[in-house]
Amino acid sequence: METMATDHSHTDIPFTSFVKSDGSLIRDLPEGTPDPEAVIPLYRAMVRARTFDARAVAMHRTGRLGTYSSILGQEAVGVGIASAMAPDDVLVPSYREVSAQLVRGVTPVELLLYWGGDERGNDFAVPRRDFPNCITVGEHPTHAAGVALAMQIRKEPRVAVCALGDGGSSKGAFYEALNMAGVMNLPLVVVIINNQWAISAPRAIQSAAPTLAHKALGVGIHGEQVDGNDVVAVTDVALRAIERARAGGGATLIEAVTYRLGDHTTVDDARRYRPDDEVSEAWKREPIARIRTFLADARVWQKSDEEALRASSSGEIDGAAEEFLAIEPPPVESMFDYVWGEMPPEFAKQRMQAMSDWGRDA
Amino acid sequence: METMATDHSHTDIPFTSFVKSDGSLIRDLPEGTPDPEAVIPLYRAMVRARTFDARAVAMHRTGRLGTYSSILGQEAVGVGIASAMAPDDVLVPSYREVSAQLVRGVTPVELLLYWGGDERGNDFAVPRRDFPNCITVGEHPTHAAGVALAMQIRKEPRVAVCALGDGGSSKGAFYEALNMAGVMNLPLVVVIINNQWAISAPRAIQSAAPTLAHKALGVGIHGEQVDGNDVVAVTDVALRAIERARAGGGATLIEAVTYRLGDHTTVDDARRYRPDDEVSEAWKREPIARIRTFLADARVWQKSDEEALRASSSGEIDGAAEEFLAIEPPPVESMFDYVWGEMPPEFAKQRMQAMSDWGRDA
Amino acid sequence: MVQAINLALAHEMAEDESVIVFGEDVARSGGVFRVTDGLQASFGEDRVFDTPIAETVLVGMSVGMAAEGLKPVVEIQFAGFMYSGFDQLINHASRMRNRTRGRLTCPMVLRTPCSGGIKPPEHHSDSPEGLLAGIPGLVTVVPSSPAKAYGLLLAAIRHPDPVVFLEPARLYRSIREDVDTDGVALPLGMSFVEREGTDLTIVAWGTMVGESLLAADDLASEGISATVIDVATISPLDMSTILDSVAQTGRCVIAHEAARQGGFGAEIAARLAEEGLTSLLAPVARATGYDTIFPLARLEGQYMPNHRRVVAAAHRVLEYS
Amino acid sequence: MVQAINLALAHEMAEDESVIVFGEDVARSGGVFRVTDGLQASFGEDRVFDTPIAETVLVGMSVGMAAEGLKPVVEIQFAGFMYSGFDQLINHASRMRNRTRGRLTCPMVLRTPCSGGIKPPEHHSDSPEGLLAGIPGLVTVVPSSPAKAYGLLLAAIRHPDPVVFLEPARLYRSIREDVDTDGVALPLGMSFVEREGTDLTIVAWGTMVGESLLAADDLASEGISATVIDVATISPLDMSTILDSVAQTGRCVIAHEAARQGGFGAEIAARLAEEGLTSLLAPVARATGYDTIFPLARLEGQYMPNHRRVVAAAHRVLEYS
Ligand SMILES: Cc1ncc(C[n+]2csc(CCOP(=O)(O)OP(=O)(O)O)c2C)c(N)n1
Ligand SMILES: Cc1ncc(C[n+]2csc(CCOP(=O)(O)OP(=O)(O)O)c2C)c(N)n1
Ligand SMILES: [Mg+2]
Ligand SMILES: [Mg+2]
Repeated sequence: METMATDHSHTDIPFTSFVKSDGSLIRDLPEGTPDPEAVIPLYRAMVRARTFDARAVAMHRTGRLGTYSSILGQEAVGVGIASAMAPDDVLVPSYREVSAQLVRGVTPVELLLYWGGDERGNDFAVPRRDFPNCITVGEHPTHAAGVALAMQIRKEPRVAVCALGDGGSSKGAFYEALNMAGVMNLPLVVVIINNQWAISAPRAIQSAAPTLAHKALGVGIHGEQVDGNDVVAVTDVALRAIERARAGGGATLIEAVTYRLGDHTTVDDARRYRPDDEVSEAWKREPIARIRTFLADARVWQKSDEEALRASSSGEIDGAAEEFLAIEPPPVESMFDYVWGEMPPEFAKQRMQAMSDWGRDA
Repeated sequence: METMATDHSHTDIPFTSFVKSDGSLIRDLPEGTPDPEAVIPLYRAMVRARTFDARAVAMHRTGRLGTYSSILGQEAVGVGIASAMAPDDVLVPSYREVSAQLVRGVTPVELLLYWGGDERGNDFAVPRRDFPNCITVGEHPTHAAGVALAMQIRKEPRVAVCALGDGGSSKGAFYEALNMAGVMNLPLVVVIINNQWAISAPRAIQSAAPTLAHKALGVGIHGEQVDGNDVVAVTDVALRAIERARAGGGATLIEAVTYRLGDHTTVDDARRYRPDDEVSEAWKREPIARIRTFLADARVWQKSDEEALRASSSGEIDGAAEEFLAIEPPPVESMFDYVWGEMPPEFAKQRMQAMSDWGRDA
Repeated sequence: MVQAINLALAHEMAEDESVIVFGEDVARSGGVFRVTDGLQASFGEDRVFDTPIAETVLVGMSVGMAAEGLKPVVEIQFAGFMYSGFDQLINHASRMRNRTRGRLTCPMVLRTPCSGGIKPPEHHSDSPEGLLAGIPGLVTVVPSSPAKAYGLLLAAIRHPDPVVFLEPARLYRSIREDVDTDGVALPLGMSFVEREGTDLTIVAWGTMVGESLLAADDLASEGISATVIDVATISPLDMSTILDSVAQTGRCVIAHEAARQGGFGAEIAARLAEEGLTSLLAPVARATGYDTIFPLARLEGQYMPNHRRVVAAAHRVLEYS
Repeated sequence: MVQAINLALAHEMAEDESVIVFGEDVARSGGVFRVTDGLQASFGEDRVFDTPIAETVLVGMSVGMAAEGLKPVVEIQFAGFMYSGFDQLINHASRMRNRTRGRLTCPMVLRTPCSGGIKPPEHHSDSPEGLLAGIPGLVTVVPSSPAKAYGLLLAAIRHPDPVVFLEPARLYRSIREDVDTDGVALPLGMSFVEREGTDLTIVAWGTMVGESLLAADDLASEGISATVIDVATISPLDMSTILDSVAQTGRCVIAHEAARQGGFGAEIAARLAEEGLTSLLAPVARATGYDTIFPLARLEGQYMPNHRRVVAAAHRVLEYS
């Protein structure tokens, strides 16, 4: 079993962590979150994300949501990287980034719409430039490279941030994008969220590289590892990488080491391929409890704060679920309305045909 | 300008060389070629390859051969790797490997047929299992990985050897193949023939990695550099890598550092994009003269040996050219005869049609 | 159909030790649809194994394995993830025999679930047989039932050329039928007449075969008698079965789930126009997906052509005079 | 045509600073066909640059740049090397607008030389417009002359959706004509009637437009009058120009260089069969490449359909009664 304690003997890849599983500090808090109060927003965001996540899983069970990929256990990574981004940076996510998307400003209703099978969920009111989820594993680092290049060409102090899984790091598209980022010194941060599993394939199936951050060495960019269950560490590493990129210092590959506590998706059953005790071990390192302990120990977080947070998160997600359920399915012609920027005449005829096929007047 | 003296400061990638440009030895000859006599066959093979190459370029100029990619200056790499292979190993080459192919047993006539635009040139009498040239840059390491896997599954002590260019190392397919080789511990040796140019793109355009051998680090396999103009060094490094692979020690990535002295192909004009003095500098390091000096200094190679070799090489290639020129073009129906293993009936009709289109009886 | 495919794989693996099964999640978990369930336990880790997520090398490696005499049966997890292997399919797998004048060949099978109907996430519902049919040297097969899947997969594995075997995901568990698992292959390159009729010919494959049979039922209740042909092998195409039938019925509907433009129905309609024009009493009609992008789940049902769209097309060709 | 394309690129780069040109060998050397010659000198290294050999990221990066508001014009060195970008073209470039309900779009142009006739090495002669036409949301254009290349490329760069611009390599230097380089675009999605005739309609694109005009000359000398239509935009297809013409002539030959099966001629023939059957006095004939793999140089001339094959097809449709 792949553990959090990666063997670093063969490598000069740095590994960053601040808050241990038991909530104690390994070293002083970093510049980005200099005191415990500064960690509170990160904690709130993780709890909100987990609340959303649990609701989405439950809604799938009762048939009110499509296939959904839970972020349970990975909240710290998404919250950390999104918290380190400026609003007009661009997030290019895979399909397991709701914690980052919520911080970025994507609404729970939009997320539910998308996972409920409605393209309108990708029409984020905020952030307008963020990419929709990439379902084709490992292909989207190329988009992020293009976004970063556009920023560089226009000399804008913006950064593209791409998140993908350990499995995604095996794809040629991932490599081509990182290699391009090295050659062109792009303002790009790519985060491999190594949750130890790619559906049923453990990390060892993906690569013989000692760490996934080693992939940076093959393309000449910075590479480092971070404890992906430590939101303070993720935020710190992401802040530094984004700052470097913004300052013209080029691209960084971050491997965030975490664990997928849930099934791959709501249509998967991980017990078929994954030992239970690996999961229960991993629960001991999950990202939320440690920060609660840390904040409580630092006396900046009371029981009442916790209760208020739970209540407000649930309330928000309850409301969002209700709003989502009230939204009518899109009309059949909406399939046609966004295929082309200028609708070809023949296609317009087919659109009319579809409307009449489904009993709608044109 | 990219020079032979790569900066190794940031790396623990080994670099091997034995024979300097002036023909002197840097250190003792290696096990595979323990004395100067053992180097003679390598020298002969390089001269034979250069003779073929010059003839092919000349035949293109006079319209008797199609587009051809010269190996001028790269003879040592091909000769070295092919000399290190066992007959039933498999070579998976790109389009600039005639020096390796000639050592493997592909005949000059077959090579001329292929470059003359006739698929029959790929039907090597020997070696039957070697792959045809791969024209799609960087895609064939995947084939080599498959060949290696077949050998491994069948527990055969054979090795697949793939050669490609510096440009090819930027392709996702190259990366996926090497990553797979690491995961599966394949008996595979991949040689990047870094001739400093990919058509008009210098090495620096391909990757920010300090050396191309660094790409091994991202996939967890062995990686090393070799002076690609030193046939003794290439043979040595290839022998060791092939031996390791054969013994179950897994895959190796070798970067052979050399220089493309000629144009990219016979339809290219490198003077448009490449400074003349870079080329004349590179001529000082070319692979053949240094070995001639080395052998002469070692008193195992006389002027008469040289003359005899030149004469026999030219004679052989003259004969091959004549034989090639006498071969009739293939008949139109040959386009149809190898598309399918079992010819579909409708397709057979089209074949007949083609024959009648071109005035041939069925 | 899941079980039929599993049995075909197990049969061939037992018969021929050069058959190797691999892909993402096929071994340890037995595949996301459990098609390869139990194969690793039966045949070992050398012959059934999981791979990194890397479709280009999955296809490219198959080319190398096949050239070396193995019979790779690679799974691509969904047809929509096959495209990064297209260079390998087009430039290499399908051309190896021709490039080397038969010295090296490529007897590989690429299995992949295709088509819609299971309300999955994006990119999981593609029907790419039209794209594949444009690749000379590549065989493309779409089974429409468990028995077809069993027999055609056996044939595909035994075939000397590369075969893309498209398995309609929504048929995996929807059709139950008894299958003779006796190791007898069905022929590739042949269409199957599923039902004989006199008034029109419905040509279909994959999911649309079942829909076409339903349509034929509906039409029968109106007194209209339809032939239903399951094309089964898209390429190389068995045009003569279709031409023979249309010579008798004079009318033809082609049903496929892919978008109309660039769908393989175009080729069949074109061939009918070229070689069957004398028989045609009415224009050929195509009942297909719209020329849009396959939608997310909420509109899936409205995108996919179903038996009612086939019936409507049948009425169009029947009413023509 | 090389110069016309170069001028169109230079014009758009001067007009619109969001236009960015990149690809393998396009900058320092000005392209292997010298199509982009001088652009880097004129517009700088930020807007014209060479890249690693990595077609997947070339296309994927274009998607990202376009979403951010630039207009990437990426060159793929030959059409046969485009396939490793197919996942990006199919799943991403062509779907971005639809997936995001128009929030992000993909106004990119992928230029690439296509088709045979220059006796190059393997994989350098593909005509993939049939594959591309099966991708909804993707525009595919094939110019047939310098003037068309100039005007259509301007339109492609200004277009809001991704465009694959296939440049027949053998036309790069074979046709000389004066081109108005006044920055006026030709319309996308419209076919051009190159010659009006009464006895039959020849539908072609790319290299086959010239061959079809030669064929029309030959036919004229026999007293047969042919309309020649240059389809120009393969997708979205302008079917009405073709239907209108066939309504008058009653006979149609479709000429393209790609293999017949899966070629785009199938779609046009199918549409004619569906919508033009009443007008058709004879079966539609296709004059195409054979359903084989494009051969190496020695057989190139026998593979490629030429004006004689078009004339032969014309005779077939004319002799039918
Ligand atoms: C190109 C591609 N191949 C296969 C799949 C099917 N698939 C979906 S998720 C997944 C595993 C991805 O694992 P990883 O990258 O580690 O991300 P995680 O799901 O663990 O977040 C696979 C194989 C896909 N979506 N895209
Ligand atoms: C996939 C692909 N892209 C582009 C090309 C066009 N092309 C042919 S050779 C070449 C340069 C290759 O450079 P390198 O890999 O260094 O090999 P070299 O020619 O120097 O031996 C390019 C871009 C190709 N053949 N295949
Ligand atoms: Mg994972
Ligand atoms: Mg090179």
